[in-house]
Amino acid sequence: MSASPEAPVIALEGLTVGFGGAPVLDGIDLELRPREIFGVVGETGAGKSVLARAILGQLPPGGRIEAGRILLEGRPIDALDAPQAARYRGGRVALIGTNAKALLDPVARVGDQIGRVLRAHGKPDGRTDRRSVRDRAVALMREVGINDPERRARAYPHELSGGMAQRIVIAMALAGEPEVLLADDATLGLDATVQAQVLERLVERSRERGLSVLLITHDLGIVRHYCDRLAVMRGGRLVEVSEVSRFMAHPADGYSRDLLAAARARPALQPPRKSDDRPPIVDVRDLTMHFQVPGSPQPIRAVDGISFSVAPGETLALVGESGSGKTTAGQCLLRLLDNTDGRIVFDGRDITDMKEAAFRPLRRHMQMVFQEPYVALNPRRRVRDLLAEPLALVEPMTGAERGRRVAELLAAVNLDAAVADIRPGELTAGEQKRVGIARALATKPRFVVFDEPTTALDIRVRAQIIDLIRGLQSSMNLAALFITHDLNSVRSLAHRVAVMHLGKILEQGETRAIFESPREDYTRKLLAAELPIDAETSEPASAGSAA
Amino acid sequence: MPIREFWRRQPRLLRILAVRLALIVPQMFGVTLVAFLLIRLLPGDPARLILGNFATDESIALYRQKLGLDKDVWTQFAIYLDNVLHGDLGTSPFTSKPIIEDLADRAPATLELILYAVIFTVGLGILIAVVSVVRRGSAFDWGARAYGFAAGAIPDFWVALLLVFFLYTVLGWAPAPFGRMDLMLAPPPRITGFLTIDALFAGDWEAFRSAAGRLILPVATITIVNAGAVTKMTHSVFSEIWDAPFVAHMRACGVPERQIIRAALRNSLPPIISVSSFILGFLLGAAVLVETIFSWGGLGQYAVQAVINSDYAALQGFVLVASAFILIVYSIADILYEIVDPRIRT
Amino acid sequence: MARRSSSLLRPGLLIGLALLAVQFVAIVFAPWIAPFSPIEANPLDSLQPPNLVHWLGTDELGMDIFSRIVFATRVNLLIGFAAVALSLAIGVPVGVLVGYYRGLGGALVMRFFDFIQSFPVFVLGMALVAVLGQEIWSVVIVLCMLFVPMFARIVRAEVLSLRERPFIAAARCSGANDFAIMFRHILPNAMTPVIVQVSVSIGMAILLTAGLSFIGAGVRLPSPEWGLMVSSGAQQMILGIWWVALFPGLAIVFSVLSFALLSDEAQRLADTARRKEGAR
Amino acid sequence: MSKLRMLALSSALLAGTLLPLLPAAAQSPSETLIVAGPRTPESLELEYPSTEAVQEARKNVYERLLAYEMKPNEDGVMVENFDKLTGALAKSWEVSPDRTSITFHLTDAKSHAGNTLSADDVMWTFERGWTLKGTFYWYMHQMLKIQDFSAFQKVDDHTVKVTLPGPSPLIERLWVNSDLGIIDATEAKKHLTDEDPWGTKWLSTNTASFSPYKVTTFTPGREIVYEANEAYYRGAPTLKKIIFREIPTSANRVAALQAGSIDVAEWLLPRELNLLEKAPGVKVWKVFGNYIHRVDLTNTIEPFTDKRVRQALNYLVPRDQIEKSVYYGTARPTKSPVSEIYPGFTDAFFKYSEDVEKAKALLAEAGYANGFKTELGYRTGDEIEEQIAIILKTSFARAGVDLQLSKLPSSTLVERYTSGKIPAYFLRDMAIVPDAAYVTNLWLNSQSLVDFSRYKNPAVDTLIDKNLTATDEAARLADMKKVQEMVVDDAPWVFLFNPGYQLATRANVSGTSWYTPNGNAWFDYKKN
Repeated sequence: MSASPEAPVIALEGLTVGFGGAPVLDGIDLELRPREIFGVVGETGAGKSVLARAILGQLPPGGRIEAGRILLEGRPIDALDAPQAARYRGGRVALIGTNAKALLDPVARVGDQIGRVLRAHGKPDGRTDRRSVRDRAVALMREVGINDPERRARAYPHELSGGMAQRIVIAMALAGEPEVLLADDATLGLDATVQAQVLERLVERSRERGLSVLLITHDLGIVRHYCDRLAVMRGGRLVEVSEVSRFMAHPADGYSRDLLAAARARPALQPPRKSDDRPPIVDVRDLTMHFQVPGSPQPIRAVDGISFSVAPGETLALVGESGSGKTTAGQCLLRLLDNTDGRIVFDGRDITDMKEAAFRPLRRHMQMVFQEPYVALNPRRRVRDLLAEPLALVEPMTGAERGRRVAELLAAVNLDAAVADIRPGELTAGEQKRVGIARALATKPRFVVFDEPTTALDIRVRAQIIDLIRGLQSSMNLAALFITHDLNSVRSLAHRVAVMHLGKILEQGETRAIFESPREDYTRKLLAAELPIDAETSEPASAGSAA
Repeated sequence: MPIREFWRRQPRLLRILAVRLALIVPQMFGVTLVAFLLIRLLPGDPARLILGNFATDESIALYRQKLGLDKDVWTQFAIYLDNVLHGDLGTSPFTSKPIIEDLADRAPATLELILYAVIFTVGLGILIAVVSVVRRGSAFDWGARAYGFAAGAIPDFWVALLLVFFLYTVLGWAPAPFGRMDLMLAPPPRITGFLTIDALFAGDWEAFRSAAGRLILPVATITIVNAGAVTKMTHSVFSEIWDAPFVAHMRACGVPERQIIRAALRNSLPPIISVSSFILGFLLGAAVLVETIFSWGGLGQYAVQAVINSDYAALQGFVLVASAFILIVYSIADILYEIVDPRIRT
Repeated sequence: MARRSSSLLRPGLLIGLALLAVQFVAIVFAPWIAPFSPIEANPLDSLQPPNLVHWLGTDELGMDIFSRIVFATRVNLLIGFAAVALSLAIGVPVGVLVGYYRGLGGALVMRFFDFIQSFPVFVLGMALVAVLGQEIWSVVIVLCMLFVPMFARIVRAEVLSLRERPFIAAARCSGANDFAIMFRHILPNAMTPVIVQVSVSIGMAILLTAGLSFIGAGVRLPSPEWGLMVSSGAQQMILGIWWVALFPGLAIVFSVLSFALLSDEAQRLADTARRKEGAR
Repeated sequence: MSKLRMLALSSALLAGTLLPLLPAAAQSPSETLIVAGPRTPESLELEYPSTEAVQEARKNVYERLLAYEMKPNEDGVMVENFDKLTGALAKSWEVSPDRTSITFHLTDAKSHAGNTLSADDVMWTFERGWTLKGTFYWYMHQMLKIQDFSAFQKVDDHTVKVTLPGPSPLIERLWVNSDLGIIDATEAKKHLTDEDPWGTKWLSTNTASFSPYKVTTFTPGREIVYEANEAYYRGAPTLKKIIFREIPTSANRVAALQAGSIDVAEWLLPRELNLLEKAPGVKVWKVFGNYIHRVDLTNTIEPFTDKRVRQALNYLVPRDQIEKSVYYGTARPTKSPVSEIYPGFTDAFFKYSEDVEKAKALLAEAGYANGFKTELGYRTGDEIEEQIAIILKTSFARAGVDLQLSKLPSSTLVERYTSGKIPAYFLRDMAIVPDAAYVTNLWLNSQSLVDFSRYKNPAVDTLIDKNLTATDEAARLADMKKVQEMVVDDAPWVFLFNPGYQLATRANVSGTSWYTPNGNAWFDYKKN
């Protein structure tokens, strides 16, 4: 995979972009060569997205190119004449953005949306009659791997899955027959299995059509799998530009090394817990949760008869992709939802039909860490109040006691005591997670549901949170239900794993058993969709080495 | 559940219509009941009022009996409901005519006024909002926002007076501000009740000119005052959509600006439909002031007269018709809303 | 966009505050500012155009228009504030309850609100004033009939979306009961649009009061009230006597405008705060 | 943005075609008269309570049996000569010497429907009125004391006789009233139903009489159109069509008249009339008619139970000021309960000039040295009353009387004063029959239904009762002077004004006339 010697399609020379304050892009030099797939990696806030928009000449409001220039085949893009400029966006350089559903016009049929782009660029062959445009749109949809494209073309975006929507966006990008594709975190938020399929298809089409692709991502695994060259971005600068293979072997920059190490980290699997004869603290039998949806004859079977139990001190991981019903199951357990059927027994007491008032005293023993840290914290209240609230469940306390306890909690999750006086909006995502964890642990519960504690976090923060949870768990001897789709965190936290798919538990067992010899196809697919950094390298020793 | 199955199988439009229509019946019943009870609270004894000064207590009692005022409230309501179902809203002692006839006679005046007014209000409001969002930060944008503010602060009756003063009294440009048509002209034969349309049907160009001319000031009044609200609402909806990722994405795909505006407008349609229907319903009541100033002779003035006269039956009739009208408008808006927004499922 | 709107509306805010200050001065110092009694008829001086003695002229009873406008500030703002305060006190809790407990009762309350709100405003006003008598408090009650559903609706809409937010579930996990959830967790988060609406509503109240007075269902003569004053000059406008209706109308416009401008500022602050809260 | 441009273009086009042509108002043909008034008649039914608008309609669509001869007043308006009765539908009549019966000999009149007047029409009209127990019944029973329908007799096809149980001074004059118009029974009977044996429903919105006009379009609240009866027995009307439009705002009627889009404007404010008198192309006609505008004091509510309080208020009225500023000289102060144009009127006893000190003294005497608080009601939409109310508020305050002004819908006001629940309220009323005993009986006899002020003075009652049946005219006039003296001193009302009756027309309209019900008879009018 050597670099092509040809002249670059796109070249950035000292590109500096600012929004009035410090530059967001700071003197970027970059060359995108014909037919190469070029990865750009970096953590949140590194300026990756702004880079893509700048190339497209479509900076967010307030943004301005302060220095440097962007060249398309050697000519600055701001020197393009009007017809050329009109052709530039979508016709020569096309963007594939994040969160495809938001990129589609919600009230137009997807086929027509592709048609709009075709018409705008006079493709194919300048023919804009209804029929040929539609045929071409359907052909594009087939090309990006959509089954039954004739029917799907008449669908509205809300009727499509995330992966499907992403494919439509790719089709729209290909519609103008551009030479350059900018893929800005195009698969963020998609399930791992879908992500793999979409990326696969994208790269395949690009190679086929001989396109240059700028693949922006925060996932080194993706870069490792699909890119020829890569750049590492941090704080608006490129810290390293390199061939992928050379980078994997010898990252030159310290920051790059950190990133790579965090990504490589493959923690040791938790050993199975020693079984004792204590009864399980939580025992769930045939838990079922159906939602009635207006306009649909069938209820949504979010949770469809699952059974599991958690022993004292044990961690069970509930693994599955989005929509599999994991979160719903967790909420039923804590009686935030009224399950349709099945029994839930906590500490020997059947809590299934308990009235809220009767159940409230039990809440101090079972708590939950919510998925989205930000939305699970009341934005109007200070951290102090948020942490003090559950304390009322324990026993009446004086103000001073409460203050002391809050301070203890903050210390336990490694947060500064000053955090007590601010509101959640002023915290970083990682800090918010920690507050959420502290809040759940305030009453010293015996059982905690962790709902996706590591999603939407940068890789290094993720590792810290996992360490924290692991430490707390062992020090408090917590039983936990760990809901996640992040297999790495499962490896490091769970004693046992239950794999959920479409509301059902496909298989459950000890972590090692599931990871090493899965019985179900679905489980295998799930495991395979991880894009490990070192999957194809021959260094077997790396697993667990960074733990 | 076979019924539910059958239901699901019906086309979406049919389901939307059926649900809406089914809702209207209990709503109208509620409206009838509440209006009936509220109106009972009004002071003034209609019998005494109708019979006048020379009425003896005996004749008043007789009249009350005739009107059913001596029975208990629920019996009265039952009788009233029965009459309403037979299309009988009673007879107004102040026009000596069946109320339903009076209302039918006056409704076109009000409808003609407010329909034109809504068309202009919404049209102008959207136009201003779209241009000001597309040309963000321009002088037009600035002016449009200032207008959006100021318009909401101006009392409509005052605008009407100013228009009359400047355009009629001072400049003499506008036609006389009383009535729907020149008093000397014979109105065209009634087909729709809309003078402008009937005049066209009749080919009476002069009548059309007069009727259209008389509409200018009241329609301008309502438009000036209410277009600001439409502008403000459309502005906020449209500018949010204008900032939405999909608009940026269309632009990134090189779709021409005009198409983007059209798509964004299409996305803004649901709230615009709601607000238009709201304004239409609101105007039915709010146009009272404008009607009064321009001696329009519509439903609003009729209702005001009914209150002043303690004309229970007429007021009740008005409430029913007005509520039915508003319900129908809102229902149509809801139906349109659901049709234009494919995300709503019924 | 945020930057732009702030730079655009800063002067607006200043104007709004200035207008508001003028009104408060008028309220407090009316007897010292107004050169004439606002309620004494002086018929021999009737319908004088603006001149050095009567700065804004006199009405058909010879009452000094300037003095009446100044005194009317008290009446109009009193009605506006009272109506909005009362509506808040009723509408907000009702909205929270109806939004939080979605049951038949709530649905009925909402349908009743629908009815009230779809009822032609001025006819309702006239009918109510006829029942209650022509008093300031009757007007306040009419306005409440309109505003209570409005505030309740706004709060309810917020509550409906807030009650599904995870932090409510989290609060429940932390042992909060319904009351605490409604009034400690949901309500503070639901108040932003209400606060924005408050200022608009005061303006609306002033407009509606004026409209009610205009058709004769407002405060009673000779109380100085802007709408009543416009109404008394309305007839003569067509005959060229413009000053009687013009000036009180301007007073209405400026007063309502000041509250609209404040409300916009509140909206802007709320948007900024929301963006800040929303920023991760 | 092509659509937007289209919109702008089309609206500009529309405005372009409309605007230049707008102000040109069409001229009405010379045989059509366009009249604007504040209110269309509520009903055409004879038994409907007589509002001003109803009276005017009746004047045109019903023909009575007798009439007064007409004479011009100083302004050139034809008014009734109360001294000379003349025949109408009755071409002649005889009253028995003891004044207990009257015999009508009917003229040959044709109705709108082409039917000829006969005694049957008269008898059916009488029977109908008697049965419906409304206005007709009130006149016959209360005023003429008739107890039984047998009092009305058909003598032959052209003669009808009415016999009274006793003598009455009013035996002839009552028949002048339009309320007692004769219905074309042949036509009316075609529209009877079982539920409605007297055709009240049909006759509320339709006309059947021997009158100069019939109503062809009746849309109360908007317009009423009269068309001429070409076979009218006094000759075909010159104006073939009268279009009466409701324009509630008086200033709009003024503007319309000035613009020439109407020929006649009724019920204008004095200020507007004052303005119009100077305007070209417009003529203002004035009559000091029979209206009395007053503040009724409910004599049974404290403190108006005390005569001194009532007198004090009368001393507080700034009549000069009101006359100048509200009425612009079109009104005269009322100085007696009897209309100044009626026989027997005297102002000799009126003593209430504006005198604050006297008022204060009287109030102090009555125990209200510091004044008192009371309520004054007036009708929604009546600007004159509103203006006077505010002036009274200011002037009464000089003696510490605090008036709370209540603007009330007429229904509420009527209900409150008929039940005696409002201390003070405005009343503008007229008595149609030009007879002092009739007038005072109406308002001041404690037995009367319309003695709304609940005034009761046994001496007054006795004198009125006596003169309702006495037939010696000279003695009656002397008695009525005594009644006026007592009433003025008792001050049951705050005496205000006779506002007169005015009409503004285009200059080419002539033939204006005035009758006691204050409604215009379009038969008299011409347009050049």
